Order: sequence, then C-alpha cells, then structure tokens
Amino acid sequence: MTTAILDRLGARGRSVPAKYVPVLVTAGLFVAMFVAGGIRYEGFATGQVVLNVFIDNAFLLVVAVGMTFVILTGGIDLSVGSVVALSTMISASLMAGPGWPPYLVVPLVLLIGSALGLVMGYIVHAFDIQPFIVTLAGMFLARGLCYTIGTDSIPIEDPTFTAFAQTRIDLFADLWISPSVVIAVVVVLVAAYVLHYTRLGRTVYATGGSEQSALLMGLPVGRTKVAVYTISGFCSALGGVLLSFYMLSGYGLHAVGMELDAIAAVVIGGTLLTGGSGFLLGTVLGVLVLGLIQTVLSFEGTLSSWWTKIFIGLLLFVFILLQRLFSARRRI
Amino acid sequence: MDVPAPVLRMSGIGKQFPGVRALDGVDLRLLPGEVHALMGENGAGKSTLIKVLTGVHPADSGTIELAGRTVSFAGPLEAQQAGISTVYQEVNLCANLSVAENIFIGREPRRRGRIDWKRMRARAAELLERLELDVDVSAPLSSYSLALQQMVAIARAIDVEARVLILDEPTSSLDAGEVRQLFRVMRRLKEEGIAILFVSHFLDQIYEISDRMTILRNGRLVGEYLTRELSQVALVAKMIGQELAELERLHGEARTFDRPLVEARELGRTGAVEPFSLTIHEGEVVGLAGLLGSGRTEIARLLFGADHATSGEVAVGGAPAALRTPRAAMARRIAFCSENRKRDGLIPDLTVRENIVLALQATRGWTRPVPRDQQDELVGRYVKALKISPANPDHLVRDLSGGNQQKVLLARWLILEPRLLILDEPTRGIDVGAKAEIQRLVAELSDGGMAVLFISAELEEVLRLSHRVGVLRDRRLVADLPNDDTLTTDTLMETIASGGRA
Amino acid sequence: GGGGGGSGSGGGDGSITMGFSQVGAESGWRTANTKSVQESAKAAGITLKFSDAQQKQENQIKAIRSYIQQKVDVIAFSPVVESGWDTVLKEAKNAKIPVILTDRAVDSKDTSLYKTFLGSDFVEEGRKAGKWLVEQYKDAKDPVNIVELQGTTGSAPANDRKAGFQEVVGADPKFRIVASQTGDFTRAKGKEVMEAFLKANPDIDVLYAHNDDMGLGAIEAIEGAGKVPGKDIKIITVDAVHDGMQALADGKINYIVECSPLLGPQLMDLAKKVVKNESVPARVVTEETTFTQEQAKTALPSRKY
Amino acid sequence: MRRLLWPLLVLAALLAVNLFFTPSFFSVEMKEGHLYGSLIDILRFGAPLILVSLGMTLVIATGGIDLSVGSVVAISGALACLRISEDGGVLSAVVLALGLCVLLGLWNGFLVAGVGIQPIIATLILMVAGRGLAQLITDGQIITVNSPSFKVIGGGYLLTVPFGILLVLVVLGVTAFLTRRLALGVLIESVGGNAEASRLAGIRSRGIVITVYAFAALCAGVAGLMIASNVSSADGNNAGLWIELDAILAVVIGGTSLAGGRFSLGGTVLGALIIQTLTTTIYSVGVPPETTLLVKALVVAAVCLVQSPKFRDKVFRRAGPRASSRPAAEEKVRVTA
Ligand SMILES: Nc1ncnc2c1ncn2[C@@H]1O[C@H](COP(=O)(O)OP(=O)(O)OP(=O)(O)O)[C@@H](O)[C@H]1O
Ligand SMILES: Nc1ncnc2c1ncn2[C@@H]1O[C@H](COP(=O)(O)OP(=O)(O)OP(=O)(O)O)[C@@H](O)[C@H]1O
Ligand SMILES: [Mg+2]
Ligand SMILES: [Mg+2]
Repeated sequence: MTTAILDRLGARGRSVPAKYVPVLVTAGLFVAMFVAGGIRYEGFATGQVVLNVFIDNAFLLVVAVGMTFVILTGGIDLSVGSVVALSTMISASLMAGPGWPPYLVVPLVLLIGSALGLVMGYIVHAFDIQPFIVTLAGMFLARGLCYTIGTDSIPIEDPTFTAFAQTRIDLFADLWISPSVVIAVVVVLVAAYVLHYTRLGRTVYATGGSEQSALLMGLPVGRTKVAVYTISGFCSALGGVLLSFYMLSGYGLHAVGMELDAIAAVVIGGTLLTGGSGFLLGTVLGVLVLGLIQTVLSFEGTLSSWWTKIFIGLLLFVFILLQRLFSARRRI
Repeated sequence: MDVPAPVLRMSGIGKQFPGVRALDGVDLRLLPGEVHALMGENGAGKSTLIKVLTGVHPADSGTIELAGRTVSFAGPLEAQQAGISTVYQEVNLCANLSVAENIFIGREPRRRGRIDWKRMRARAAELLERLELDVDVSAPLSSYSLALQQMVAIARAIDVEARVLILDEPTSSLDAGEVRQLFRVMRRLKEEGIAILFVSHFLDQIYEISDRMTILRNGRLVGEYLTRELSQVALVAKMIGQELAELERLHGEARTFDRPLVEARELGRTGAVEPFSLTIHEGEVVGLAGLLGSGRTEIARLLFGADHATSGEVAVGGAPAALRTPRAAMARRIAFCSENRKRDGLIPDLTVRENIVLALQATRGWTRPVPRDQQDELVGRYVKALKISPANPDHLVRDLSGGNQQKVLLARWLILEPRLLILDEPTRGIDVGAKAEIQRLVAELSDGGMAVLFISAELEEVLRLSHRVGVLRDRRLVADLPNDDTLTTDTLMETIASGGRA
Repeated sequence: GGGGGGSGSGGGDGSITMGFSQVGAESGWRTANTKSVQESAKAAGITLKFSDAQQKQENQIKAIRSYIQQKVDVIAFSPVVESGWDTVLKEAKNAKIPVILTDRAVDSKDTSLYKTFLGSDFVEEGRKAGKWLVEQYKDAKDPVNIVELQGTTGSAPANDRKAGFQEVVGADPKFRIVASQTGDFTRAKGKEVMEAFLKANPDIDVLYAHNDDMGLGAIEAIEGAGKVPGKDIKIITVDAVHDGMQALADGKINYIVECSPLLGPQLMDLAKKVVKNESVPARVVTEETTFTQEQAKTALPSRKY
Repeated sequence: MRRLLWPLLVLAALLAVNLFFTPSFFSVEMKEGHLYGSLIDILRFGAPLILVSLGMTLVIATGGIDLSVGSVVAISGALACLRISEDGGVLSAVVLALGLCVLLGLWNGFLVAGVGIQPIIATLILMVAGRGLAQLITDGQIITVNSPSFKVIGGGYLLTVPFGILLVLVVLGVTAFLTRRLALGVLIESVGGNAEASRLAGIRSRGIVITVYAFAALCAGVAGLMIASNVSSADGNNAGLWIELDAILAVVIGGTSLAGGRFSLGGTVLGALIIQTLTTTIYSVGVPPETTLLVKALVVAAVCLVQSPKFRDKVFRRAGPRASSRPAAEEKVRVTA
C-alpha cells in the first residue's frame, strides 16, 4: 500500500515538494507496519494499541521535540536522558522529603531543566566548543547530581500527583489516553508552530543550513543556539515530569540511554543530523515507530533477550531501508 | 568643490591574522549618494575591510564612525540594525531555505506575531521581478545556480532600508543583463542618498557605475580618487604597482581542427538541458555563451559525468564512453573546474598544497602518494604563475581571499594536464593581472594540443579565447559559431536574444 | 505463533498463559534466571509470553500493559526498580489479572496490588557475607582492611548488599572499609578497579565483591600484583555461579553467598495456585545457602549454571 | 603540534593530582619480569579504548560516526572465546573473530556509503542487533577460556612490556603510515571536509568510507580480543558497553571535529589517555561511586573549556592589560533603519 501512495506521489510529480517526501514515506511505512502487525497478531490492530504507543512514549515524544530543535541547528544534546532522570529525582525527593506540593515542585523542575540547558547552550555558543562534549559533560553532571540526591529509587506518594498520574481521559468506545498524552500533543503543536511560524523557528533552520551564512545574514545565531538548548532542557525536564507521572518514582537510573532513543527518533523521522532539514511531524513518527517496534516485540512474546535485540535491529533496518529506497530522489 | 559629510568613516584600520597582515592603517569614507569602488588585487584586503566594518572580525586598531558617531559592531546583526546592508563576497545564504525566506529571513512580514508566508512569497516574487527574474520563490535556494543565488543575495540587501549598502563582488558570475539590472537599482538607491560601496574586478563596470574609488595594495591604502580623474591604466598601475600590457585576442590566426576529441551526440538530461550535439577537437577552445540559467553549467557537468545524462551518448577519442562518474571522465583525461568553488570545489579545511594536488592524488589512488618533491615543484610553479597569495602552500584554503581560492581551484585542474579541460567561470573574482595570466595559460595549453571548453559570463573573455562559440538559450544549444572577425559581443548578444534564428 | 494465548480470563480450558517481563540480559546470572523460567514454564505446561525490558522500567511497564491488553492469565515480572509500579499494577488489578513479583520487591504500600513476591533477600545476602567475615576475624586484634567492589551504582542488589554488609561489619570498629568503588558487576571492571585499589592501598586483607564476576576479575589483578588470592587477601562474593564455585573450590575465593537464579519451578507452582485462586504466602524466599571452600568442592559437580 | 598542548597539560594535571594522593604513583618497578605500576596500568587498561578511538577518528573524519563499536567489541571477544572453548585453536579463533568484525564494518560502510543512510542510524542498527548477536554467541553466559596463548593478547607481556601496549603501538604506527605516509589521510579529510567537492575531484569516496568503517570495526575487534583476553572470558552482555561514547569523547578531546575533516591521531591517543587516567584517578583517589560522574563532568568541562581559544581569551586575558581598540558599549549607536 505504501507503494500505491508513492506511485501516486510519483505520478503527480512536482505537486509534492521534495522536502515533504521523506516524512510522507515515513508515515506510509508506519501505517504499513501497523497493518502488518494487525495481520500477524490478534488484538493488535485496535485503537487502544495505537493510543498505548502514545501513552507509553509521551515523555519520549516531549524529549524528542526538544532534541529536534537542537538537531535542526546542527547541534546535539546528549544530556536529555540524565536531565529526565534528574527531574524525576528532584520531584520525588522534594515531594517525599520536605513534602513540597506538586504545583511548586513541577515549575521548579522545569526551571532547573531550562537553566541547565541555558548554561550548556551558552557554553556552546560563547566558547565555540563542540556541543557533543558540552552536553556530554552536562549528561555526567545531571546523572551525578541524581546519585548525590540518592542511589535508591524514591516513590512518589503525593495524592494530587498520583491522582493526576492515574487519571484516564476516556475517549469514545472504550479508548482512553493519559493526561501526559495531552501534554505531549500540546508540546508538539506549540513546537511545530514555533518552528514554522516564528522568527526563532526559521532562524533555527537557517543556523542549521549554514551557521556562517546565517551569521552574515544578520541573524541572531548565538541567541538562537542558546535558545534551542534551553528549549531542549525545558523539554527534558517536562519529559521528566511526564516520566514521574508514568513511573511515580524518582530514580537515578531512569532514562539511561534515552538520549539515543530521542536522537534516533528524530533522525528516523527524516531530520538530517547535520542540521537544517527536517520536520517535527517526522519526529512524532520516529517516536511512534520506535514505540511500535516495542509493541510488536511484546506481542511477539517468544523472543529471548538476544533475539529481542536482533529483532529490533532488523525491524529498524528494514524500516530505514524502505524509507531510504522510497524517498531516494530518482537521480538517474 | 563641496563634499557632503561622509556617512561612514573608517580610519587607521588594522587587522592581523595569524601570519598575515591583512590591513594596515586603512582609511575609507563613504559619501551619501555616491557609489564608491573599493579596488585592489586579490588578497589586497577588500573583503577584510568590509568584514571589519560590519563586525565579523574585530579590528585590531582604528575607529569607525557612522553618521559622525563612533561605532563598533559586535556582528552583522548590529551593523544591519544600524543601517548597513551587506552582500558578502561568497554567496552567504542558506541553501536549505526557500528563495523567499532567504530574502526575508530575520525580517519576515508578520501578522499577529506569526509569519505571513503568503505575503512573504508575494513580496519576494515582486522584488525579484523588479530585477527581471522569474523564479519560483518557494523552491529551495539550492535548486538554483550560483548566479541566481547571487541575485537573491542582492535582492535581500537592497530591500533593506539602509543608509549604507555594501556589495562585495556581486557581479562575479552575473552576465551583462543582470549587471544592467543591478546598476539600474544601484542608481536609484544612489539618488535616494544611500552610500554604496562596490567591489568588482571588472574595470568596465567600475567606470560605468562608480563616482569615487579607494585603492588598496597589500593591505595598505594607496589612495582615494575620483573615478573620472583616474584612467584605467593608471588605476591598474596603482593596484598592482606596475603597468599591465594591453590585452589582445589571444588566438590570432584561424586554425583548422580535424581530430575530434570529445563528441556528444544528442546528449541531454531531462529538466536540465535539451539534447545537444557538440564536438570538441584537440587543441580547440570552445566557448559557451548564454544567459543566466541557460544551461551552460549543465552541459559541462554532463560532459564530466557529474550528472547522469538521460539521453544521447558521448565518444571520447572515437570510442564510445560511458561518463557515469567524474572518475570515469577523469580516467579519459577530462577535467572540470566548477563554477561554485565553495560548494563543488575546495576543501576549506585543507591546505593550499593539499587542495592543489587533490585531483592528481585522486587519479593515483591512496596507495601512491604524490611524492613530496613533485608536490613542491607543481605547487610552487602554480603559486608563482597564478600569483597565489599568501604564497605559503601550507596556508589553509579557508583563510584565503576569494580570488586566491579560485586560483587554487584552477591550479588543481591545470596540473592534471588533461586532454579536455572544462572551465566553468574560471576567472570568477580574479583580478585583472591574474586574469590575463590565466587566459595566456589557457591559450598556451590549447596550443599544446589540449582541448578546452570555456564558460564565462564575460563575453569579451569568451571571444578573446575561443576558436568556436556555442550559444545557449533556454537550456538549448541554439548555435555553434566560428570565432572569426565578424563575431563580436554584439553579434553574440543578438544570437542569444534571437535564439539563433537570425 | 499467532497469539492464540488470549484465552480470556477464565482458565476453564486448563491452559495458563503467563506474561513474564524480565529486567534484561545484563549478566550470566540473569540469563540463568530467564532460562529457568522458560524451561519450567514448558515443563509445567504454561504458555509463556516473555519480554526483555533491557534494563528500562518504562519497557517493563509497556510490556505489562501489553500483557493486560492480551488478557494473559497471570503476570510475573522482576522489577528493574522498586518504585513506581502502582499505576500499572492497578490496571492489572482492575483487569483482574494476578501479579507475581520475582527476584526483586516493589515498595508499593498497597500490597493487594500483587499476590506474592518470590525472590532473594539482598540485604540478607550482605549480612551473611558480613557474618562470615566477623566470624573469621573474631580473634584478630589488628584492624581488618576491607575493599568493596560494588555493583552498578544505584541498582537494588548493589544498594542492599552494601547495606547488609555494612550493618554487620559496621558494628565492630576494627573492620575498616578502606576503599569502595563500583565495578559494574563485570569482570573487566572488577579487575581494573582492583588494580587501582592494590596500588593505592598496599595493605588489603579482605575483598568483598557484590558478585562472583567482579571477584573473578579482581583475582586476576591480585595475582598480577604478585599476591595470592584467598590467602594474602580473603575474598567473599555473592551469587555462586559456576565459575565462582570453581574458584572457590580452587581456594581462590574464600566464601560465597548464594543468590539463586533458579526461581522457575517455584514461580510456576505459585502461578498455578494464584490462577486457581488458592491462597499463597505473601513472601516466598528462595532456598539459598552459603558455600565455603569445602562445600564448594562437593557441590561443584552438580552445579548447573 | 601546538594544538596538542592543552590536552597534554590536562593530562599532566591529572597525573599530578594522582601524585599528590598516591606518592608512589609514578613509580614503575619490575615484578616477575614485567613492568608494574600505575602508569603501566593506565596504558594497559587504556589500550582497548585507544584502539577503538583510532578507528573512530577516521570514521569521524569522514563526517560519520560509529555507534556500533561497543557491540563489535563484544562480538569479537565472544566469537574468539567460543572458538577457543570449543577446539582451542587460538590463531584460527582470532582470525575468525577479526574476519567477522571486518564484515560487520563493511556492512556499516555499505549502509552509509552504498545505501546512503545517515551514519548514526546506520550504525545504531548494528549497535542494537550486534549486542544481541554477541549474547547469542555466548548464550548470555560468560564464556571462560583457559588458554595461555590467548591470554597474551590482553594480559601478557613481551620483553617486559605489556603486549597490549605493543599492539596499540603497532596499530597506531600502521594507521599513521596509511594516513600520513600514504595518501589515505588527505582523501579521508577531503571526503569529510566537502563530500561533493571530493566526488568532483574524482575521489572514490564510497570506497574510502567503506574502508574506514571496516577499519573501525577491525580496531574494535582487536580491542574486543584484548578485553576478553585480559580477563580470560567473554562477556557478551557487558564487554564494550558504552565504549563508543568514550571513544567519541576521546576523539573530540583530541581536537577532531565531529563535523568531519581534519583529524589528529596524536590528539585522539591523548584524549583516550586522559579518559583512562581520569578513570584510574577516580579509583585510586577513592572518589565514592555516587560522585564519580560529577568529577567526570567537571574534568570534561575543564578540558573543553581550557581547549577553547575563546574561553582562554575571555578568562586569562581579561586580567592582563588589553589594548582596547573597541569603544565601550555605551558609545554604540543604534540607528533606526
Ligand atoms: N579568516 C582569515 N584568517 C587568516 N587570514 C585571512 C582571513 N581572511 C582573510 N585573510 C587574509 O587576508 C588577506 C586579505 O584577504 P581579503 O579577503 O580581504 O582579500 P580581498 O581583497 O577581498 O581579495 P579578493 O579580491 O580575492 O576577494 C589575504 O591575504 C587573506 O589570506
Ligand atoms: N532564471 C532562472 N529561472 C529558473 N531557473 C533558473 C534560472 N536561472 C537558473 N536556474 C536554474 O539553475 C540551474 C543551473 O543552470 P546552469 O547553471 O546550467 O545555467 P548557466 O547557463 O550555467 O548559468 P549561470 O551559471 O550563469 O546561472 C538550472 O537548471 C535552473 O534550474
Ligand atoms: Mg574579497
Ligand atoms: Mg553556470
């Protein structure tokens, strides 16, 4: 069916601008994968399975949105996973220890995350240091701060917090989502608006296209770079809050390796790691694809630990390969 | 004679780069309502002076006054906000964005805080139309040729309401028509009282548009002159510090060419250039003339295998050849010096030496490095012949001035001593002295049996060098004219305009 | 196999489907644990849905959700962490699917969320190690210098084994833990850290490693430094995997506290009972012992993992 | 060489810290016919990281990145140990393991250069699946081998010097020869600096990229053998875990840009040594595990700051008398356009 869509794309030729092709292909492949899963597994092709992918990945989605900003400028943020963990840890410890109320804790956590991002962004910009190394230091720092708070996991028992976390928003026909999904969707929409309709967003693309040109064009490149890391820090902190909703605990080992998941989601979504090209919708699809792979695995249910990994790799490979083949511009 | 107060005055500007003294005590003043030419050889410090002015590089010494007040810009953004609008030498736009965005980014029309895309596209189209360009403004900039990108950069700069407009070699790949459009706009702006700083290596253009000029040599100020009071010969003498011999048509007597080297039959590529047939003989220089976007570059790329042809075939030396990659073409000793040195030519992080021997090294493979003494000999020869400055082969190419970068690229292909050398705008941004030298070199090589396909926006240059001129229009090869005494720039222009039917 | 497992919640046809979410495959111990569960499920005629969470709690939560979705009869899992299970366990409870915890506990206040917990007591393991040490050195006058190789920072076994050990030896000031560092439960790290310990602390009497693998790595370091493991430096480890037992029998390790991965048969028994709604104890501790060098020699031939 | 000055200073500072806490830190003695001491340890345990980083340097120079090296490390060790535990032929085991690694590298290279997948994703596939493969080979267990000749690779000595160090020197020498003596280096830098321009200059960039990934995998394979041999066992689950991150860090500390282009082998070796020295320092100084990461964060931050010319400018020169040719900020005019 993907081929059918693509044929139509091809037939209409120029009517679909080349820049949208990768995202469309990714969307088509995602649908194809879902249908294939539905044929193979009983109970797979239901609405709730899709919604579960959202519910289970709301935090990743938010984190990946922040990562998209950074990658679009041609940077990278390795600190996101640790900042997520730090956020859960701070939330949990403040609510468990001194018993702070959530409406104080959550803004504080978001502030800390943004501040961390701001500092990293400032260092990247002001001292011209590669983002990889700066955010790696940030990653160590945030993770280290987690451990200094405590090495055990801390349960979150605040009634307001848990009540919110366990709220189900019922949709029609037995389907439901969690509030986190709503938050994530709002974040995606806001981010898409910012990227597409504001100067900041366009400067992000310009910076990624060519930082030097953007500078010479008189764009506020430095400010933009600081901004994207701040945004990413904010998104990570928000992702951390959503993760605390999901897990109801704070733990220093939460979200280990999440930076890689986020980067993978962004890149699978068709964004170039070199910056300047990609869409937020692609990132959403990237997260969904990763989530769907997990779902397929749990429906498969018979794989040993190592076959699980090999299978993930294979699915990823097939997906990327098809994506690449279908969206390769036919340069003869 | 009364001189109005300058809007901009730079005095005693000095700038030192590691190992290079780029500027030393340079003064410059720009008067409102005047076009001021900044002249100098390649590497004289023109672009550096501009970059110091707009805050790209901090100055080591000296002061800048704008409208009588001392200023110091931390970057182009501030300069722009202060009313200085600049087109830098290399096209500095974002190829991943659309044409419209490149023109308006940073000052997009907005409605209630959100970018008004529709209005932006409409205004961009309108603006380009005023420059007599009809392009799809929502297409990404990367899909257009360098010349068009240059026009977009100009459109961006002139749309700003500024008091100072700086144009650093804006015309280097423009043809006569576009230059005329640009000058029309410049005159209008001048009348509005804007001060314009203009850099170009085309002396005719300088004399046509400028009122006053400042000449630099080796980073030092030579002086400020009124254009009408300085003859071309005197100007060149002041720029290069010596007299320059007059340029003449380089291929005096007509020769017959009977040994075809490269024959293209109905070669074409859908969407780029219509099928064409062209034969290039040994020792022959074939020029290509045409307007911006007429497909000259596309022909060159097809003959080099940089793009795949969708129709037709090529024979090299009589044998059919599948030119599917540049390597395949190079194996048949075809070389191609591309027009866009930044995107398709140089490796900015490598040194002058490494860039020059790169193609030679590529033909030898990585297991057989070019011996060091051979490198030194080749590089030394071309650094000298082309006057590459600084004459240090271990300088990073990134840090060279635009013209010198172009020379490096040219040297890369010249040392290959190919059988067919395709030169796409080889003299882009090169100063008068070096240009003559390059033309002489090309003529010499073709006398020695090398075939040359020569593309240049400057018709005089095409005429001076070529034995035969192919004319392109709307991506079609419409005429193939022998270069005899009857062929002049005017007849060429006519052929282009009439599409060869005349 | 096309998911024929979802036979509804009624176990009427007698076949039971179990969803089992494993932590990951981070060590040989864990693999043995997985194997044991898989093999005993087969032996007990239970259909097993297995998933590997790759050390991520969120993956486990997802897996449990998907088991609920697939309407399995019973869910078992080894929690990656103790906290944060309430939400998903409530969902299971609402779907009337019983839950059994294996290997590690959860710290939920609401104990009705799971039927039972089957597993080892890491703190107790630490205590056992400590008690042996105290016993060994009860006559010693000089201070005893101990170095500790911890498991992965923050992980439950590392935290608990450290705490249990500390609790016992901390009572006597002559026991001094002179260095304590994480070896990530691996041999390579164990060796590397021990090399550094040996150089920084010339006088080490005892090594306490949170698992056999780190201990085995450390033995190599000790030998490389020209000392005799088991004699010059006494070594206590936890787990009792085959290689560890071998080293114990060879006299290179002095004492091993067992932490058995073979939970499978017990788990299947519990599962059957739970599905039939029979009552089960809230806490089932795996049968575990400790090994001295002599005991190791006799136990080694019959050691399966 | 001036570029290496700052990393060298950092390394020296780290060593000095050690000397402060452990006065015998610099002492190297002979024990049972081999060199023994903390410095030797740093080299010995750093050897696998240096190897992986060398391969990574070339990959990064082409503008790519290889996340799969950690998995390749595990696979190599696992396969070699499996073979040895089955029939004991060390040489055939080593050859087989390295052969597989080269194949895996070619696979990576094919995905990147042949199919055109972004390097980070292309190698992510092998990073995930490769770890599974390693576990498949070892069956999730630790394979212990008892082969003195295998032990030599990572734990043995030759002429009193640890064999691993010699191996690193050989690989470093070969790499330096291929890249700097032969023309591979320039071609790699050219591909990384401007891929399109390189293609138009007639460089076979596809072949070069594939070669480089294969080389990186080979280096990782040798490192895997070293790690496995050092503890005489293969741990498919943990061997090489996160080594890709350390390797990339080493490359970046060494002054090679992640954007590709110019690379510095010496810088990479220094970077890897800094990382290993830091690790050793943390162990021997007795930093508690909970604060280990904080210390690492501080050191990494310090290294990158001190390497940044802009930072040195801002911090170190501020104090000194600086001929200020720039007027103060308040004199700035803002002219409305
Ligand atoms: N970023 C830099 N680093 C080091 N040297 C530089 C840098 N930019 C320019 N230079 C040097 O400064 C000198 C002046 O260069 P500039 O670009 O100003 O010349 P130009 O007059 O614009 O020449 P052209 O006509 O070729 O454009 C040259 O020798 C150049 O090598
Ligand atoms: N005015 C234009 N309108 C539309 N497309 C254009 C225009 N000018 C250039 N292009 C695009 O630029 C591409 C390159 O054309 P090409 O480079 O072959 O032209 P050229 O004859 O070399 O002219 P020049 O290099 O001076 O632009 C064309 O394929 C076309 O898509
Ligand atoms: Mg210039
Ligand atoms: Mg052209």
